[in-house]
Amino acid sequence: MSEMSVGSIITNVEFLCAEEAVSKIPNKARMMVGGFGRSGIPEYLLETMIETTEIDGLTIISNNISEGSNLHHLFMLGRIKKAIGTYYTTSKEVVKAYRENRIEIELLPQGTLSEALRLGGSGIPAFYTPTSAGTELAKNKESRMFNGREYVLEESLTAKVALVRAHKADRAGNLIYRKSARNFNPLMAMAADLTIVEVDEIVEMGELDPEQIVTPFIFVDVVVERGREND
Amino acid sequence: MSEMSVGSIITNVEFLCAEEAVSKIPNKARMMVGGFGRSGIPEYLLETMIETTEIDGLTIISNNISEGSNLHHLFMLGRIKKAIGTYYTTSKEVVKAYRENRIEIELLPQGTLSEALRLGGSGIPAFYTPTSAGTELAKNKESRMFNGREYVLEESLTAKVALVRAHKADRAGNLIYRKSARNFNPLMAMAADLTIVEVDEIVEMGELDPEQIVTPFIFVDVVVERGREND
Amino acid sequence: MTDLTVKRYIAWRAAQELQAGVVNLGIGIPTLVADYLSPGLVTLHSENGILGVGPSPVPEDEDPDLINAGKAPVTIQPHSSFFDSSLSFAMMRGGHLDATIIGALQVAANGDIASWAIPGKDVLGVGGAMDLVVGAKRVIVATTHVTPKGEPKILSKCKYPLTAKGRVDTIITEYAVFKIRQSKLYLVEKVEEISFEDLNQITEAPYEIGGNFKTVVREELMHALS
Amino acid sequence: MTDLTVKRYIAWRAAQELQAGVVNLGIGIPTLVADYLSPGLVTLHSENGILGVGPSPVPEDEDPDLINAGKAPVTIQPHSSFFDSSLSFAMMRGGHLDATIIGALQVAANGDIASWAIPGKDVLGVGGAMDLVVGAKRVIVATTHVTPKGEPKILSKCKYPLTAKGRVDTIITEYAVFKIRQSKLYLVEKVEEISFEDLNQITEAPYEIGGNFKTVVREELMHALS
Repeated sequence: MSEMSVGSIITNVEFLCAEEAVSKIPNKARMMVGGFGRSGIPEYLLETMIETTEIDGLTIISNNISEGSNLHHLFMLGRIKKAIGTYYTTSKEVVKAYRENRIEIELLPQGTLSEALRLGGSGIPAFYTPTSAGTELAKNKESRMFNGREYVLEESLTAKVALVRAHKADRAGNLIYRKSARNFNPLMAMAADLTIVEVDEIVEMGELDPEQIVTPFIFVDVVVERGREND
Repeated sequence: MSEMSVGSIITNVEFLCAEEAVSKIPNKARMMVGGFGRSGIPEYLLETMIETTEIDGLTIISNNISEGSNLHHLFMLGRIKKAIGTYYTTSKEVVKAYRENRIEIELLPQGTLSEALRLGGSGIPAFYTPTSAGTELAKNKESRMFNGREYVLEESLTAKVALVRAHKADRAGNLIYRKSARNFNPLMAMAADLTIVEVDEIVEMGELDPEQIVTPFIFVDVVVERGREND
Repeated sequence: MTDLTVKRYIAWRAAQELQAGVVNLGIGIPTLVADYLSPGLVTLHSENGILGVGPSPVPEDEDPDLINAGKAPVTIQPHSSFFDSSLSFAMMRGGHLDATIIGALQVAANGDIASWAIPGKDVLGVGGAMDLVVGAKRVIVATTHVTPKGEPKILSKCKYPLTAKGRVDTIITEYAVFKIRQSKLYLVEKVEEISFEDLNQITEAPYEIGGNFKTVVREELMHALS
Repeated sequence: MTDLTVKRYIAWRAAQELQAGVVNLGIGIPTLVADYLSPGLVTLHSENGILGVGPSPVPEDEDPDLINAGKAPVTIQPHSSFFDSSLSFAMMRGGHLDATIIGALQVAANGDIASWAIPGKDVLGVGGAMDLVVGAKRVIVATTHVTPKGEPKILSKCKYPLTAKGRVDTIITEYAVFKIRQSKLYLVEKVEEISFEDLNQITEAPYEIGGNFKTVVREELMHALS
């Protein structure tokens, strides 16, 4: 292999406008959505999806469905069939929909969710965790003793699509995040067949420190710059 | 809580000279040692341990025992009783010692080793991996089908001590690494009761970018600056 | 004593349990603990990926990308780091946190804790509580002694769904401090303002008097506090 | 044909299988593949924690902290990143690598591969081979057709301990290219320099002729290569 200039490197990552990106999401998809609270949610992708597609029947894997977010908007439009996450109590509308059987909810402890995502992206299908052992959440789950302590068998999570919020991408598709907006985003990026990322800014290759890249481009499929009509 | 100046923050991390640091290692300890090839090995800590202690009967968890390293020196002194790792074929002396029953060896696939370390430090005692399923390495291990594919149950790894090589530490004990010397080091830092780290340089708090810290100080017990007699 | 004064006393008393180390504070009374911790000696962990949480910012410095687990804007400190949720819960589950201070609906004499669900109500939120309680080296429950309706919260057995079994180390209320050792409850501190008779009335769980038992005068402590 | 020429031909032919994507190259012949990959279109992964491995440095630029999985000094590229071994193997095991090109001691018609141990000898090294073979989207074996002693390596069943079961997609030797589909071996390319009779003699495994079978002239290809 010979030395090459920056411009001559091309990866499999696509750089698209939001509308093109979300058009790749299949209907009734199982889809991961990053974010904790209102921080690190891919709002621009969700907004574009709401406005430009008719996708519904979604299964959403996300820590919660925050009121005021576009994920909540998507839910209010009746386009979410099932939610897998840790905390839905804060949205009265989600609680109401659950009582009226309009949404199915699968509740996981937050540490189980985060590890299930990371291991889902790592080819590990299941793991034992001490969390929830002996509680109602483990009622229908296998458990097993290791060194005299009880652990619950949890299956890892994968999905067709992940919508991810990052801070910057380089032209290869490498990602860095910003402060506590990182949360579940790098884990979901690893765990989906189609990882679509929204970023504040796209920079040239070489501008991100190789020691500092959090998500190497191998986990990324599509990058969208926020508010950019086309690339 | 009020605003505070840099100097007023104190963590539980100790800053010691190498001799004080290695004096904390118990005899016959189960000990992790970072490094891949000759890169990222805590050579200074190992050298100090060889010269200033009589610790022996060690169980070493390390990818390999590289010829020319102080870990190999420790082995040649007969102070390693058992080795858990992935690749020992490159050292004729290790192979010879194994044949003469002078060392016990437990062989793991490298991906199993790395995940067992990370999960060992994460409170997950066991996990299923596709790696080695149907091979001799899985002969005495449980296996189980998930979605029609066979997976092997592997137990995670923890240890009394980890000797870790990093590039820089700040005065809180946060760590960054250098290039491919990172390898197993951040994983081992998480997985031991006593994590002793050797660094090229200790910097003030605030000098490491909070986005760039690879090992937060919570995983670190002792930091030693290479070649520094005392602190 | 106002509700807030009670809460502040409990928070202050809980803070006295922590000399140094890394702590995760739950929502409610535990959030107030931050105000009373030794500055610079205790580092706060937030499960959404921050080690070294600083105080609340002035409004003009608020950053939507810098919030704590309670979704409130925070700041960072010179030794802070950011990481993903997986590493954050590795810290918790892996036993790396020195302590957590959390609220509870019910605590049992054997260390069981119930803090996330009420029987008969929909259970739609668990968050990070289970990992926190299962993983922290020391679980300190900071709670009012009884519910708003006056029902005991310290019980011989939890009636609500458990968060974790046998993990509570210390219980701190406005009237007392209990330690749990080998699944047994010990009273180690009582405020002079309550009699043993009254304390027994609001404490359903049986307890023994701990070896280092002492009585404190809450009014004096609160005076020093304000 | 010298040994090196044979090896270079195999490496060149293997490189033709890869138009773009991320690839991990094993030790031996696969290492040579790097010389023939489309510049800029294929990114190399190294299991010790590098994505975007560049060419060997000039001696004065060697850095002991920048080596590949074969422990040789390397360089990085403008899109490179460093990470720990756990994330590196997550890439492999999690199915994120487009392909791996590796050597083998034996390959079976059903896609089984044996590459790490010989019966009767001490088994003291496995490294990352098992994770690589189990995880890469496509496993391409690049090997001489027979052992140095002239024994067939493409067998109806592996006799040596397996690295993984049923994972091989393509086999490339100096004489032929085979594809494995639904546990069956198909010959898709043969060099004109060997007759079917001779090929059958050194190929213990039964095979069928693939739909797109073609014959190539190795001498011509090698001429273009040099």
